[in-house]
Amino acid sequence: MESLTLNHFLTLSAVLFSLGVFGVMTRRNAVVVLMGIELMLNSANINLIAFSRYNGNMDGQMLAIFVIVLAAAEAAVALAIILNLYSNYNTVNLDEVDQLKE
Amino acid sequence: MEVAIFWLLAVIIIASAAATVFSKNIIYSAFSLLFSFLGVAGIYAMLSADFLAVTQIMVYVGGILTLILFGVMLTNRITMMSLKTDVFNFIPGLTIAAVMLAGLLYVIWVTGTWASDSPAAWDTTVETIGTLTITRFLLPFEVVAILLLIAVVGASFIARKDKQKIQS
Amino acid sequence: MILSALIFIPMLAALLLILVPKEKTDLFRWIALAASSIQLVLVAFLIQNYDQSLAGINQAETYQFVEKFDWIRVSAGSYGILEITYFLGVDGLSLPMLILTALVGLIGVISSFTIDKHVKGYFISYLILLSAMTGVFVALDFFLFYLFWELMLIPMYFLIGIWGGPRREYAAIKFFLYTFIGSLLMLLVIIGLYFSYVTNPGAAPEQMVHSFSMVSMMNQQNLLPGSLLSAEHWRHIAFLLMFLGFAVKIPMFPFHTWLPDAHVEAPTPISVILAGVLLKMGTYGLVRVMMPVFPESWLYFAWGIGLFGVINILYGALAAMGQTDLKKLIAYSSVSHMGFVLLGLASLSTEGVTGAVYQMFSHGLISAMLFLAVGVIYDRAHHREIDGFGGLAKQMPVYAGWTLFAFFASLGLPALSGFVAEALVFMGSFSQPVTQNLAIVSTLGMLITAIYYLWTYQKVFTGELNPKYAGYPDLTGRELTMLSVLGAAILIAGIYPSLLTDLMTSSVNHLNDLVKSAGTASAGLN
Amino acid sequence: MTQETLIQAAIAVLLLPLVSYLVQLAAGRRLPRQGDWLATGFLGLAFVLALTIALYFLSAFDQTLVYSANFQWLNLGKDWSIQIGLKLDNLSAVTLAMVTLISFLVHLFSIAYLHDDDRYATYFGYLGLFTFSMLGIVLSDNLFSMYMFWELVGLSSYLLIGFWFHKKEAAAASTKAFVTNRIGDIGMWLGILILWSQFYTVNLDEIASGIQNGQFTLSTGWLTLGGILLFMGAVGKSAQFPLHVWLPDAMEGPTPVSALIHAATMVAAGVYFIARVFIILTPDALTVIAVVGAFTAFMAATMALTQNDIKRILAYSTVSQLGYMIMGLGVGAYSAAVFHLFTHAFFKAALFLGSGAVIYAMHHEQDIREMGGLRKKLPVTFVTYLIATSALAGLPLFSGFLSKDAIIAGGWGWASFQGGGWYTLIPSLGLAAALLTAFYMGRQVFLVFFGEPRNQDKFDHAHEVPAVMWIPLVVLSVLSLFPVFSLNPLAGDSGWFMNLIPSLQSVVPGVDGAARLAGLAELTHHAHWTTVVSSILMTLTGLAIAFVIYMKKAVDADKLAASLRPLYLMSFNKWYFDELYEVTVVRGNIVLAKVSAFFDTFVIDFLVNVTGFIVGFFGLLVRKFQTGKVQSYIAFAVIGILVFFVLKGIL
Repeated sequence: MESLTLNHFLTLSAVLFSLGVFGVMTRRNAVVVLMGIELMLNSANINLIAFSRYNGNMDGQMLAIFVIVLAAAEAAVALAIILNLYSNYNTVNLDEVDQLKE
Repeated sequence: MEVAIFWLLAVIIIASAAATVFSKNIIYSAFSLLFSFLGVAGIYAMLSADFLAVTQIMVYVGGILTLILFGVMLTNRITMMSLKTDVFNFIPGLTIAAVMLAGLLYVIWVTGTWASDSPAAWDTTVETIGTLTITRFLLPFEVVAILLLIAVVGASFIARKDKQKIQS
Repeated sequence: MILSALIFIPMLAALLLILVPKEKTDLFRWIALAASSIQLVLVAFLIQNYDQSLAGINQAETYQFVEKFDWIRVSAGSYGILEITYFLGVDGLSLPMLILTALVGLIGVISSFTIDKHVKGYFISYLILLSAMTGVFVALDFFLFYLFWELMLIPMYFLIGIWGGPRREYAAIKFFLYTFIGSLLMLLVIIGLYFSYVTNPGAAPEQMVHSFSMVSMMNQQNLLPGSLLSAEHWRHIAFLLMFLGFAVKIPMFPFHTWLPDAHVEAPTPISVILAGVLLKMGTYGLVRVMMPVFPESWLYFAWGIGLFGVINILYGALAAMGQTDLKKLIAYSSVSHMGFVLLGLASLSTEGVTGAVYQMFSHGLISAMLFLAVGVIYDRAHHREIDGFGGLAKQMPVYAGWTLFAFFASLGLPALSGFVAEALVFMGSFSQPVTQNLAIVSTLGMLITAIYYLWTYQKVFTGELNPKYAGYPDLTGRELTMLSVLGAAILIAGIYPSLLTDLMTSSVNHLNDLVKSAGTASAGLN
Repeated sequence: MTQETLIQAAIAVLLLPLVSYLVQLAAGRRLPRQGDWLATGFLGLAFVLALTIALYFLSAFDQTLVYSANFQWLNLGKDWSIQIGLKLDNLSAVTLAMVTLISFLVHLFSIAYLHDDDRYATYFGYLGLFTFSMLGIVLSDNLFSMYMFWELVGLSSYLLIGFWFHKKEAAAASTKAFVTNRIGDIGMWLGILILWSQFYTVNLDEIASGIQNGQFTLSTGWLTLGGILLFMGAVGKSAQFPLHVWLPDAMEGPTPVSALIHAATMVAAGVYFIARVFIILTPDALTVIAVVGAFTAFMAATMALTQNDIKRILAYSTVSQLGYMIMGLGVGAYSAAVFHLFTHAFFKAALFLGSGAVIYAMHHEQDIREMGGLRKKLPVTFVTYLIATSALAGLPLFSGFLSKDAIIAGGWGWASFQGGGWYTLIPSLGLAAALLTAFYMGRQVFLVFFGEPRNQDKFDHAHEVPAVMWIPLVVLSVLSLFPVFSLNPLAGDSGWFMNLIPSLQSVVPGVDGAARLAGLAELTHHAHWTTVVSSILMTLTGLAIAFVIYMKKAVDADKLAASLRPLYLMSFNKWYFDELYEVTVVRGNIVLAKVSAFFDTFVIDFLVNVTGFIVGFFGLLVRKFQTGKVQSYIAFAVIGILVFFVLKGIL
């Protein structure tokens, strides 16, 4: 068995990202969509850290920290929006919320 | 050994992520997401990002996931409503995701030109990160801090029940 | 700082108006009047201190009252240094336009005294419009120029769309979209120019300063070798795109149809501004930008430009003859008269270009007067159907006299400014082989113009008085003031044109030489 | 008198009428008597000054005496500039006196004629403007200011013809006059442009010397074209065929205005202008001018035969007489033509003012069939009218004979100089017109002043006009007598006028000007006596026919008309020119205008709106993608990114 290369991590991250994209695009429930977004952010972080590790440069890790912080902020705001949505529309199914069309 | 751990973690991450995305029950989704997050934390540790691994567990598992669960609870009354949620646009979504994956893999394996040698691992990154945070990345750090504050205030403002609406 | 003052005094007045409570309608009027009077005084000061011997055009050091500050300066690595400057200046081409703007702007304020709907918003928009127009005429940095150019659109949109006639929304949107598309094309070329010119040719790539300064773009040695606009065909394409942007504003056939609609719907003072100043921005763009920046393309397309000028003249005049609405008639006559500007500029002779600039000035005054005159009768009768009047000269002799004055000024009667301009354009275009044939055809315009104005006068003012209009009062003092001020200006400009031509002669000659020499230089290269 | 004094006096003469105009317009209504005394006084002063100038030139009697002054009107920083100035020579000096005199008399006449008009003050203002414009043409030493004043003449004629604008016909006539003139002006302007583009000067003397020195680089054909184009201006102003149609309609203006237009100001301007540019006209251009002039003289005379409006007859006679002058210039009889301009000015002013007096006395009746026997009621008018008619008809002992005879003699001389043949048609047409002139003038006088009153009621109320009206008539009729111009009643060329203003020598390259001048003079001299005899014969024949028909009633006029019905109708309907123009030019113009307006709204604007709709349609199409569902937006974003990367990979 050969040793690990950068490509292994990148592949993992790619698969994770694609799963996230799929989730975001196909799920009705806004909360699950949010989960998909978190998956995508995680995959991005994997990339950042992997590059950081293989280039011997800390900048990637720093960036990953900021991504995590932003993810937290994003999750908080997004959930607040979902709650608001729920109280206004009584649903969190995104296909029923299409006021943006007008 | 290392390789084996990697594959194990990879299987955990991908399987639980798939479960999150494909599961019909929202509670299952949330819990499989937990495993996914933990797996990613393991990957971080493997990449000698110990600080980040811990942060990942604390923030994602301890914070974000809890938030999500709250979201699930508050928006799906278990007693009244099915927790099941279905999938729509399955085929187009799958196609796009597949094309995307193919594209990414193509880039990674065929056109990627980055070095794949592995320099020596860091012992611990906490001290370096601490130094960098208050030196080179001070401004982004401050900005992010403010952003977080704004997000907290904004989130509570948005989620707040409209008093007038309650009255009416 | 006088130019900045000139630009921003109306804007400051607009800010002041925001603070004034909505009910004090008189206060709005007087503040606007004061702002625009100050502008006129400042312009008088400019004329007083203007040195006629300095040419301007492509020599930054011979512009006068220059204000130049770095605004944005970014180092972009191998792209060089990106620079935007706050660069204002006056030369012989912009000074006549400033006089026109200040004068017509003031008349417009006086004419706006009758507006009684949302007075506050009206005057704020009006003052911003005034600022933007002034800015266009003094900006020497392309970025600034474009900024003012676009800034002008917004208040204009509201002024037509809120205070206009029954189809105001249609007209406002048409006006906005048309000019906006034009200015987008312009923006495209501006960016192309920006990356193709540097102010310090020969410097190392990192040290090259890309600037929006028009003046540096007028000097072809600043062209970056190998850049997009150093290729001749790209220059021609860029020229045409930008020309289109200005052509919409002139407006040149076939892009003129927004003008009649806008005029018909706009309230009187806005029509005055629109015809008096706004249209001149298009032709000002031609002399300020197109001719010095693209001299070889100008020479290449000169005949075509002249041809469109002639089409404007004849087609506009014929279309004017076919109108039944007074305002539309005058709008089409504007189309016709702006054709003379194109023809004069295409001739590239001293007389022709002087005539063109003179026509810009003179048409500004004359069309302002015409629209005021139409406004007078519209205020009383609330319609503008040419066939619906008759015999008004009996009832309103003073008004009839001033209208006849305006009509004759517009049809090019000697001793009035329109004649000087048209005569110079004819002289210039006839003496140049390129445009000689066009000049001959365009003289027919003189005839058609005479026919439609005199027919209109005949239908509206002569014959037996239509009893519906008995009892209409003649001109009020305010109306008489506006008409007589403009009339006096037209008369003075017509009797002794040297007053104005002396201001612009050195610039016009320099511009001419610049275009011609660049044309021969590029011919030598090929 | 020094040169400065003369120039200053000339400027004063020029500006006095303008001052009168401005004063009348600004304050006329508030002045006592609405300022008529002021306007008339200004003109009187101008006349005195002009007469002084003219007398100075007369006393010097030097054919080459020229005073001029100019200033720089426009300098565009090149090696040329537009200089505007005035030139005093024998021609302009005497014309100045003539114009101011007639204008002064017209002012005087108008005091009574328009005394109860609403816009009395404005009227005098307009007269001032009209005189000012004409004086400007007379004094100009350059084409540019001449053109400017030329157009101002158009403006003032517009104002005065349409003075009674509440009459529809007056308003239409004024428009017609201005527009018709504009057609001619365009030609003139193009002619000026041709000269300008060659010499970069508008000064007439400089142009002439430029042509003489061969600086005209284009072919002679261009010079001929330029000359014909300049002539077009005169065709418009002097009402030559084919632009003569405005003049009869211009009779809608007040009668004194007609006198001013027809005698001194407007129509004279065309002839004066051709006289000014005479030396640069090529022989070909002159031939065209001669043909147009002769044809106009004849055509207008035939039109005058059957008119019944007293003023219209005079109007056509003016057109006809102007044709003579133009023909005279065309055949090279320069001084004869200018001479005719003068004599005609006096007797035609007398005729118009006389007809005004008749109309005034008859309470605005203009139809000569309603008049008759008026010689008893209006003795002064009758005598003066008779003198002026005799001058117009070309009877010996009157001024008209001298000048008309000189022109026809010039015509014969020119015809034989050109080699006879078809060229003799020109003087023949002139002779024929002389016969017709005698006939229609005879008809008019017999119908108006002789015979029995045909409208007893109006006749009874008629009475002699007041002094301010008949004094001008007397002055003008005295000036229509032969001794004023020449002591020999049969030869104008022995008089002072034709010696003061001799014929000019052409400067056109390729033409031996001196030889041409001498040849023409020689041949004209030969033709003199035959012309005298033949033209007297023609005039007497014409008068005799009129006498037989309208005095003796030996032949019934109506029956004669019926037997020559096609010819009668042709004449009565003015050769159907108005109808022809109405159908072609006017209708064509309106149709073109309507088509343009239609095209603009329904084609160009339609295309603009279609563009809008197309964009809107795409908008609708694209709107389908705007489902409002967040996820589809994300899908599109992802697709976009993918496409971008694929393209990036391919390229």
